[in-house]
Amino acid sequence: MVIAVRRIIFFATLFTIWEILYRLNQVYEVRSTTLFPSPIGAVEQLYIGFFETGILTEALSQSLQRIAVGFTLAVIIGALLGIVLGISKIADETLGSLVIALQSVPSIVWLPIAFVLFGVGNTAIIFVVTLGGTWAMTLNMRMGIKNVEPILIRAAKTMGYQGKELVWRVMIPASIPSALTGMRLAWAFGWRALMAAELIGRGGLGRTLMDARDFYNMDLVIAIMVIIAVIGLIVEYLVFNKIEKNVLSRWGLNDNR
Amino acid sequence: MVIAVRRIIFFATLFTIWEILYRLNQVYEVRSTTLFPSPIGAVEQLYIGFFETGILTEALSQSLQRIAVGFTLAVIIGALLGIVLGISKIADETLGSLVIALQSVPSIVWLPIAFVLFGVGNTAIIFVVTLGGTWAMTLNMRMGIKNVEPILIRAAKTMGYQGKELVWRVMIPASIPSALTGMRLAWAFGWRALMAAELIGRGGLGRTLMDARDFYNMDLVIAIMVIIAVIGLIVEYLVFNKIEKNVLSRWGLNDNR
Amino acid sequence: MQSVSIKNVEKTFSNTKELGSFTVFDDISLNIQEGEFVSLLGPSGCGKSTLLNIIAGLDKATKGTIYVGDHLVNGPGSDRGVVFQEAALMPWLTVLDNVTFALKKKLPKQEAKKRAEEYLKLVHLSRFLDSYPYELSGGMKQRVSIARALAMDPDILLMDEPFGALDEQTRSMLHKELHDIWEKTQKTIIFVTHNIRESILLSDRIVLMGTRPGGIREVYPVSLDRPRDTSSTGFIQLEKEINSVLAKEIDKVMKEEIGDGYSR
Amino acid sequence: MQSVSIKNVEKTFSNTKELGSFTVFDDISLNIQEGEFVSLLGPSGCGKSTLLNIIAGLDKATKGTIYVGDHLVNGPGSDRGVVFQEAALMPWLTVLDNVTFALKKKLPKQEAKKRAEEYLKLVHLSRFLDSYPYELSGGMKQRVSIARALAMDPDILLMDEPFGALDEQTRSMLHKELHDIWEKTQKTIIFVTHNIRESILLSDRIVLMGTRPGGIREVYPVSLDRPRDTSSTGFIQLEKEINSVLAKEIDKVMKEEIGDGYSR
Amino acid sequence: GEGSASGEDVNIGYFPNLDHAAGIVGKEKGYFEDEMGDRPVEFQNFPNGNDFIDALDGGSIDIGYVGPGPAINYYLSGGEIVVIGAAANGATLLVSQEDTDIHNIEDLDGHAFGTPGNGCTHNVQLEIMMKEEGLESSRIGGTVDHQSHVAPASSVGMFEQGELDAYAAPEPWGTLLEQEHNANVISEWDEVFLGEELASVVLVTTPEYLEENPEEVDNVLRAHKKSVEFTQENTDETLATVNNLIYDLTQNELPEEVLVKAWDRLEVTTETHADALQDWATASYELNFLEEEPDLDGFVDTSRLDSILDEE
Ligand SMILES: Nc1ncnc2c1ncn2[C@@H]1O[C@H](COP(=O)(O)OP(=O)(O)OP(=O)(O)O)[C@@H](O)[C@H]1O
Ligand SMILES: Nc1ncnc2c1ncn2[C@@H]1O[C@H](COP(=O)(O)OP(=O)(O)OP(=O)(O)O)[C@@H](O)[C@H]1O
Ligand SMILES: [Mg+2]
Ligand SMILES: [Mg+2]
Repeated sequence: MVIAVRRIIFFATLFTIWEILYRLNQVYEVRSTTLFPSPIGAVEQLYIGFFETGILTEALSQSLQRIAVGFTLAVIIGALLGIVLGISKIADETLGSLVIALQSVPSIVWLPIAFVLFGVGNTAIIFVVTLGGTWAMTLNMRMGIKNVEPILIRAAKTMGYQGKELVWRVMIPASIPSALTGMRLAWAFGWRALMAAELIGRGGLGRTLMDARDFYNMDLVIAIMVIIAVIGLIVEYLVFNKIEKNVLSRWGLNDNR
Repeated sequence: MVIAVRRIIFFATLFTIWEILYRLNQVYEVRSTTLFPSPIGAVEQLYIGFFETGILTEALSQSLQRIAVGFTLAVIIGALLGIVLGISKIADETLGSLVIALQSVPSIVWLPIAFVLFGVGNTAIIFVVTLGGTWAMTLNMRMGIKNVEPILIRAAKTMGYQGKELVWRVMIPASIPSALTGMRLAWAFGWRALMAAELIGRGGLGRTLMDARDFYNMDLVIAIMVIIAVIGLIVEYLVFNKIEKNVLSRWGLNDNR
Repeated sequence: MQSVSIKNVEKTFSNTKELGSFTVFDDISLNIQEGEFVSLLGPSGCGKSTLLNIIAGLDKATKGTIYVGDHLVNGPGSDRGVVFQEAALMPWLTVLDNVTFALKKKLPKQEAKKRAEEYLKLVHLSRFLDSYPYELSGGMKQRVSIARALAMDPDILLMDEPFGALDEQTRSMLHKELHDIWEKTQKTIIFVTHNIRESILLSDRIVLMGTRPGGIREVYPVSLDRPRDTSSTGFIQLEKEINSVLAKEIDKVMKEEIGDGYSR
Repeated sequence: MQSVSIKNVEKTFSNTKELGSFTVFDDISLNIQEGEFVSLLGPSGCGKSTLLNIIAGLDKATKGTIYVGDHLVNGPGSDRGVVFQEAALMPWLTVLDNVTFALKKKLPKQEAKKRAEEYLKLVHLSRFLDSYPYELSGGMKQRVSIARALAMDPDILLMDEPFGALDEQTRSMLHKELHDIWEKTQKTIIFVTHNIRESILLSDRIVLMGTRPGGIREVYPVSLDRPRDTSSTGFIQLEKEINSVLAKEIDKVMKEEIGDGYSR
Repeated sequence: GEGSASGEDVNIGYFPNLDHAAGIVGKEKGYFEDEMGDRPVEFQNFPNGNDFIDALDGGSIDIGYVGPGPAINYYLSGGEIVVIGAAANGATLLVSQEDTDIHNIEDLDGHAFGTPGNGCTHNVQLEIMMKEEGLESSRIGGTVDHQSHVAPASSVGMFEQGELDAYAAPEPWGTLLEQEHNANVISEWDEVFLGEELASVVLVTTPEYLEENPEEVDNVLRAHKKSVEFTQENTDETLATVNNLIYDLTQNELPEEVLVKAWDRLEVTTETHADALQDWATASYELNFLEEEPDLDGFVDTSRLDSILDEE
């Protein structure tokens, strides 16, 4: 409860400061008045988009489907890749270089490649979203695996664990804190890639965002940002945070100060 | 040496397979022939761009300056933020929510905001690059701090370490593996953001990339990808990998299998 | 040097889901004089480390207070040096750096290094100054940790089974060294051990703790002359006495475990 | 059950930058019979844990071979159960789950649980089945780790100072239990300890190792009748003998540390 | 079904913009459906030429409205595309920021101009005019700084903050800059290079589609013709339709007076000037955007449109 209140106060304060800045700017015109968005305006746009025109409802449902699939794939593929890189030296030296080489490649470059591979459509978008999230998961998982206390692996080996089971029962549980960070980042970068990918014009929040930008509806841009942020927060507190609390308290890491 | 040979063979194989696919496609036209890039074509473009027209030389030097500044800022800011979130519960519950809310916001959204704040120019681009890399660093640093073995912190406290010094001498060294992953990701996502930000047409590889796309010069697009990848590999092996090897071997984590 | 006075201290862990809240001990009071050498004995899990951590200021007592001299303890400080039950070495520092790490707050660099080397020599680790902790054996780690605490030269030394992982020769060599240091510097030492002989050999007083419920069972002053002879009658007498009280404690636990008193 | 034969084993760590390559021991040979109880004694850092790890298949010998029965050891296996010097518990598993974790490969779930509970009762931890490792005291962790290895019921038990962090009562209770289990199941046991008494009390043979250079110094067969009486003359005699040899080893190290033999 | 043009659907692409009025009106009024009979029609709108071309190339649209620049560049790089008619001509306005002294092309010397894309329609138009005045863009070593990817949306903010001196603007943004942000008009739409003649929007398809589905193409062209005629006769309703579409996409409308004024700066028409396209391409070559001398033979094929226009 205290936490929730703290959080609400924090966000309410930000909101107010922003609106004040907006109004001051309207009067003194320090910055572009067309482009400076207002948080109240954003709330209005949210209302209109969900309850009047319905464009946000539709765009959101499309984007959610894509992020859900893309994120899931990114986490699975990223985790597998990370495990392989963490375990096998040869893979780390070859495939690892490739991962490092590819991870800086931006979505705008992947997009045309995805089109060539999958045609223009949902598959291409999901491909780009998956790529967007995979590397963060991969690198975090890799480091998680490399950081497992050797004694735990050794102990498990003497109990007959090896190969897949050793990975599954020891290395993965031991890397959960790292994996969690990987998942958080995969989520975030999946969204970013999604926004970039949706520009090609098959709907979704990304397209709406671009259109809103092109026609100076900065309030709607902010409204979409808010939607993404709120979904991020919901997932954070329903999923990631729960897992983290659980893991950290089990491991006795709760009170690190 | 063995490693280098392995890596070269690996990449050479990839290159060859790709070129074969390209040629097959030229003949059988399974996919669009205009948009399917050829690796040999990319090499040609690299040669032209660096030694004939010089556009790549110039674009690269501009982009490098921006990524250098942006990456450095991202690492510093991200590390500081991550430390604060890792240490302070109140900060984690308020500022932490904000970080989580903001990290999914894509560069295309930050861009107009950056324009409003800093005007169109290098500063805005660097701002976007910094934002692109900061969150990955923040979250990894945060988890690194949360994961420090409590006994080490306790031991240092009894030796009179507290506050800043405790952070600097114990928590940060203990989180280096996590921080390293954060830096790798900050680097990667900094590049991605840079490419998106440079689209506004103030030079750099991002603009060249977009220009190339406008004229369907997919070989040049790939050439730029290769440049980014190669720089990524250089930094990886000159910086990140060296640090990692050093740290992992000091900690006795080298042979985790 | 400093006295330590423990007043009505209780420690309850309330975060344990399984047991609800778990009270380790609920009313411990003890006055330790300046320059006194006190041993804590007791069955595994009775709260010796917990009490030591509270004195060190690392854990908070749920009730009661601890004074060091006139100061209320409300946090750790370098006036109290701790040898932890685990070695607690920084994995990114060499053996030498681990020791100087503890001295940097007090001494200039060169001096810190000199003193660290000196104490590492004392624990026979001169050859391993540049080794990293993962390259050490269990006993070697423990010796580094002892050297570190001694080198810090705190007013109060809190030692949690410092010699547990050492062979008997090294152990008795260190008994002698610790005794000499104590005599010379008049430190106050609180020493947790499982070794009854060791406690009789070294201490002015032995505090015997029990469990379920946790607390102090007996306090034995040791009035034998130093250096003490393990084969003297007084020594053997005391050893037997403590042994029998401890045996009773263990028996109680055993009954609880095996008998009907406890059921899942 | 299985015999263990160690043939000309050498272990050199070559990754150490500081010391160049470091040879722990260079030619160890030892035959351990089926059902034999052998103790390893020796000064800290002489390579007891290293040898145990090589037998467990966790480390590779740089030279030489180890056979368990007729099989060349080239990796760990659940025929050899290990109690590590550190407790090595999985931090994400409860006490009970840590023990069943070791049994899941062999037994059905229900049975594994039953057996785990049984052995945890043996080490007096029934009340802490659902606790996580960080909620345990040092001795409690070690007891979990002992229960885990015993519950696995391997042919060969490799124990690295298993009772180091336990009070003397619990220790002697576990001596009895271990002895009973050994007699009943005829396991082959290799037991590292610093406690000379403990080694005489339990073993058929005592292997005394030394350091700088590392290797086996002496092997003492213990022919005393069981149950052994620590106050019997044979016992005291043997204790003294071993003690004096060990003392010589330590002296050697001490001279190296303090004298001119070694300089930095 | 996604990602391929096979089967029943006819997929039509367009941009949510004023000069695409023909396509927008045809869609809103149902002209395409009417002509197509029982074959379903799907519409997709695109934010920029590249994405449109990607979609055409990947087969997720069959036919559509697009600017000539991306179409020509794609064609010249070997892409399969054919122009089957024009949809609008004109619609380029050259403007400068209010605080600058730029009123003529030659005033650009030493200043910075922006264009929506690199080598896009407006870019070539402006630079060829500069060339006549002896000015060159920084891209080829000249004295006028060129910012090649200033989206129309960004141009407004950059003008407001004085960070861009001049802009080769597509309509309605040129007018918006003029009306709402007091921009100076450097060159009116009919004074720019190729002015009224140069298509601002063309109707394109792939040669393959044209060959395999001549009837569908004819149907689209018939609907296109109807739409063009409607827009020519009903300005108010056309503008309202366009603005509604913009609102549906962005919950925002452009000021009506901007649209009205902008409407006069373009011409919705089926009149296709193939030679203007060739001239534009040649100019692009002269400006070093293209490496080889362009030959647009076979790029424009208005035969089907011409016969439909002749039908009456
Ligand atoms: N973080 C914790 N949460 C819950 N219970 C704890 C925690 N830390 C310790 N305990 C409990 O407190 C009791 C005392 O632990 P402590 O470590 O002080 O024992 P000890 O006397 O040092 O034992 P040993 O001799 O085995 O080291 C134990 O029963 C342990 O389970
Ligand atoms: N990974 C390693 N790298 C380098 N040296 C090592 C490594 N592990 C152990 N050693 C060295 O090997 C020697 C033997 O170590 P080991 O752990 O076997 O000793 P031990 O006999 O078990 O001692 P203790 O009784 O203190 O546990 C030590 O000198 C140690 O420094
Ligand atoms: Mg303890
Ligand atoms: Mg050992």
